[in-house]
Amino acid sequence: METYQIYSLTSAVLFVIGIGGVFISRHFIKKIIATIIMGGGVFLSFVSFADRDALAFADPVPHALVITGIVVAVASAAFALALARRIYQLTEEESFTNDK
Amino acid sequence: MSVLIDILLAILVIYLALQSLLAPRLSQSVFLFFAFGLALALAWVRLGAVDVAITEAAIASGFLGVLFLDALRDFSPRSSEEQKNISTVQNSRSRNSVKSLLLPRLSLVLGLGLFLLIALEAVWNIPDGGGLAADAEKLLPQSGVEHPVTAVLINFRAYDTWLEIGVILLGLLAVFAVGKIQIYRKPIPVVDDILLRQVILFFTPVLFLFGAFLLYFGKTGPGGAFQAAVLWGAIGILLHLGGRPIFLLIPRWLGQLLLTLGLLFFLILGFLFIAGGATLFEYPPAYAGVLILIVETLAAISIAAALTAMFANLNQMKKEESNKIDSTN
Amino acid sequence: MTDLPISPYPALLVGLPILMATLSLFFRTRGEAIVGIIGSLLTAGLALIAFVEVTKMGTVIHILGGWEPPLGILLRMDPLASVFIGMTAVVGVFISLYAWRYFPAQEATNGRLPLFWPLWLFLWAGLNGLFLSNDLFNLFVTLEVIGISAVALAVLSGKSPALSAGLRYLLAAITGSMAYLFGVALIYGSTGTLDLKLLSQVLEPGTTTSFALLVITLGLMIKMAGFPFHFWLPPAHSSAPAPVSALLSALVVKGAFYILLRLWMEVFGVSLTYAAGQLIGLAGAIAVIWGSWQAFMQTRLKLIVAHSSVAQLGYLLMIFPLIILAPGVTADSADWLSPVWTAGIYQVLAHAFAKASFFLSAGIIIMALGHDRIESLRDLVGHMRITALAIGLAGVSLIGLPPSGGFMAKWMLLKGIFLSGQWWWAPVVLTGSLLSAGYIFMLLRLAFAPSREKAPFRPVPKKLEVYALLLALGSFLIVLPADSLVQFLESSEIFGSGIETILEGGINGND
Amino acid sequence: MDIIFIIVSVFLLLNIALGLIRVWRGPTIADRLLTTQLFGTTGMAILLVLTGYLEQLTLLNVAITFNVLAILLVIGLVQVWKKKKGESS
Amino acid sequence: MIKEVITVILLVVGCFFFLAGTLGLLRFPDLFSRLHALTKADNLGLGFIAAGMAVYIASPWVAVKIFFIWLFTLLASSTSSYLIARFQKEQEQTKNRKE
Repeated sequence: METYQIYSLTSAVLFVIGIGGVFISRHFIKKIIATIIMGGGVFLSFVSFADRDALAFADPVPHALVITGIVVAVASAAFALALARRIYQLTEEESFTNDK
Repeated sequence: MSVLIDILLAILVIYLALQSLLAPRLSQSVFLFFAFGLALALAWVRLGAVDVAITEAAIASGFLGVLFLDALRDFSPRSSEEQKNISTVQNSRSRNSVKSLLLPRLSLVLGLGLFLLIALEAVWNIPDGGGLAADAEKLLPQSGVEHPVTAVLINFRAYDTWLEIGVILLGLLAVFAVGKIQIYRKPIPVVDDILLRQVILFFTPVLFLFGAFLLYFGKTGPGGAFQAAVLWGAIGILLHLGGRPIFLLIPRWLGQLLLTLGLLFFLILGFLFIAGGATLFEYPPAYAGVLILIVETLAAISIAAALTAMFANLNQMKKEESNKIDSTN
Repeated sequence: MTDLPISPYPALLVGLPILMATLSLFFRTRGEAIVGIIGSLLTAGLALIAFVEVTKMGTVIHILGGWEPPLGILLRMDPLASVFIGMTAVVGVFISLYAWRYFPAQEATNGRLPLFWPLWLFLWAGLNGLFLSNDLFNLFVTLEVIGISAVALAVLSGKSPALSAGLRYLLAAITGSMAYLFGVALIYGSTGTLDLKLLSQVLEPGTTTSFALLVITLGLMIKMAGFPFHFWLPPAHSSAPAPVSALLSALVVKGAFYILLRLWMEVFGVSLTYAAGQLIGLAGAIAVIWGSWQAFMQTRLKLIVAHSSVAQLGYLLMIFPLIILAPGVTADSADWLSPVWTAGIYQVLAHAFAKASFFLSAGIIIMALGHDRIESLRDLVGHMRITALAIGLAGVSLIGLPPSGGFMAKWMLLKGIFLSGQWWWAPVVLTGSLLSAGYIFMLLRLAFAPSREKAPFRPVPKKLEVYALLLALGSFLIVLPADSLVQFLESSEIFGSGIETILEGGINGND
Repeated sequence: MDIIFIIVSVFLLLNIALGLIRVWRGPTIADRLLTTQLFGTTGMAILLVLTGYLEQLTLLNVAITFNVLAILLVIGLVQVWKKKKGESS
Repeated sequence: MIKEVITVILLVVGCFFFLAGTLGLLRFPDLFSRLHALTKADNLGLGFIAAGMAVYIASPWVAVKIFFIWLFTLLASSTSSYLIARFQKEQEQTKNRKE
């Protein structure tokens, strides 16, 4: 088993954990964390695919894509956090009232 | 043999991800999430993605970590007694709803399990080769930088990067939209603790220099605008926490300029190239190196300013002001 | 690919709105609005110039940074993209003009919403970028631009229902784009390229490709509120300010649909199966019935319109099963495909115009009444003739009565359904139309009913009503150039030569 | 030599895993923050070891970033939560 | 050869201190003693590992860099342990006052 394979399998697991977490978790913060975990899985798969060639350097394109992706994901997570806090301040709700 | 590290790290990452979602208390979740970020950064290192590791450690763990800590302050119950009440209420509620939720939950979990199996199968079948490494290697000398990741980011796929800088500004605007634009106006008390003040004062230049080093080093090795930006953003956050909110201390127009500088310069440069008969972001080869450095520096400044403003705005989001509409833009 | 004519317009179409959005940040409220409206007009003008250029020169491209794919990114403006960009421009300019009047008039009750203009221009840039993009990862970035700006616009009012709906929307959007990105990762892993054109040549069928198609489709379904994932749409669209609701349902959801259309028709031909098509069609069919029924049950105007969006998007999903024939069935390609995608395009256009007009009218009514409970619509005709006319026209287009664009869409859809031999979709289309006729006529009946007490209608700027009416008329006018539009689109690669490969790929599994 | 590096890395990883127990037990938020300290320091140690193992000196930059992050989190926690107290009083 | 032996010894000693720090974190009864165990032992362990790696890589420039990394860590963790302790003390004080 190659190194990259371990991580690409991990990435699939993370993705599924994240997608499950988004739907199952109730609290806003946990939902947001779940989206970031999902993103972590996706980025891990990108980078693990970059590592499989035994060339002079690893494929730089996925690395660049992942950096872009991480920053984008963080921007949207910050926005989601702002929304969640605002909702809590206005209504004292920590989760969506009707489930899902 | 080295597979052992990878397997252990993989298990750790998965365990942390699961636990941060399953932990009963919010603070446990958040701290397990920090640990998740750090473990993931180690995974990037194992995969040879040093740039990604720095970015992950700095922004996904550091910046988001501070944001989450700040959010935790809102969400954590005010006293232990209240907390007990809430938890008992939740318990009883969950006990009542356990039966009604069992079937959909079970089917959801089963569905996810099936999904996971297909996903694993799909990932396992990825061919062990292919990618753009060879292309990037071939064109690297024409890009104006020596580090392939920076070349891809700022030159080959500059369009994505430019849009991404736009996304950060957009994220800030979105945070403003939620908070009804209250760029904080109230002065924050300066920290009374001498040691803390000194540490902040000491770390400001260190962070600045290290950021500048990473920025410049990005030309030849792992590092670059985003990593530098987060470190510089950390300066802003530290100063804000230490009672020196930057956006209060500088004039309004300067703040706006700092926030938009990277995006605007990048774009106007692109338009100039178009006017000169080339395409958007097509650097003249002779000046590519210099232009990329300028673009990166300005982008780093803008992103740092945006991160600082995001944190400051979230940190200042207060209950009392929530019903008031601040119309001063 | 790279021998096509090169033009600067694609780059300008993305760059200009962002430039104006950034510049508008330097001004205070009034100045920001002025820069914003100038930016909208300029962008719309540019889009029309680019549209004319494409009609003259055919597909134009812009190689960003001079780096050709697979390493670089290429913007491509083909007939399909230019139709979507043109639609965005026309609808966008009317909504901008409406917002220019609407927000100052609303200031007294709602306070200022100063970030509307920069966010809307960012959204516009994101939409243009999405329509032009030819790169899987770049599509993700534009999706995020659209997602964040759309949610930010939806929560502008700052009220707690809007915020709650917005968070739900945002989480759905992030989940959708991450699922999409996972598919992109798998595609990149198995082929080593992100360029759509190259992918269509190198993609091979297999479990990885099928799974990638599955997650990409799921992600985009979440984004366009396809049936099991429609839960975020009604609250988000109905709680936003009127111009924003119009933008969200007329334009934003179309972005995800556009990617889905492109990927299914252009890239994933090799791994499409009959079952996949039927499944997505089923989701669409349920959405049509469920959305129309829910709309029928609502008592608030904006909720009716929002639920009707779910139904109308269901029609869009129903064109996917039609492009894949059942195993063993053969058909003459041009005869059966042409009505299918004409239906798709016309559904997009008609829905964009009609729904924008509907939401703008709803905004006018809220402005006049202070709320949008439908029982107070009594005697609307007597007080606000123009708005009543706009609602009536938009409603006719949504139901699909001749001679509206909606009729064209549904007629072509039925034609495609029968030509492809998948007759079981036909009752869905008819039931959906009947149900939507139900809620539209319910509204109109109220509008014509005499009021019992003295009506509390407040005066509303006339121009607002005119803009809404013009948009509603637009959903009829699009039928006039139907022939030339179809011809124009047929010159595009996606509908022209692409058809045969889909046929073979769809039936035999691989080529 | 490589095997030593691997053993040391694995040992340190297990060390981190052990420290996770504290996140569970708590009881205060400061206790939980201590574990991030632990992760920071141990993570840096792992990075240093990997620097030797992979012979990639740039990993040192990652180590510095870890360090910076740890202090940011601590100052963040202290200041943010102090303000909370100030508000309530 | 000698270089490698020294490296191994330093690494093993470093690991020992890390283990000690973690055990302290787990076993000690209150926050302050845990803080004490963790901060001191871990930084010492890090110092040993840093020294080991500096010996192994055997380049003066890298050694200086590693030394600075260690120095910053010392600074950061001593400050943060102080801050955490003070934070905890203030929290306990306010709690007592309330009671």
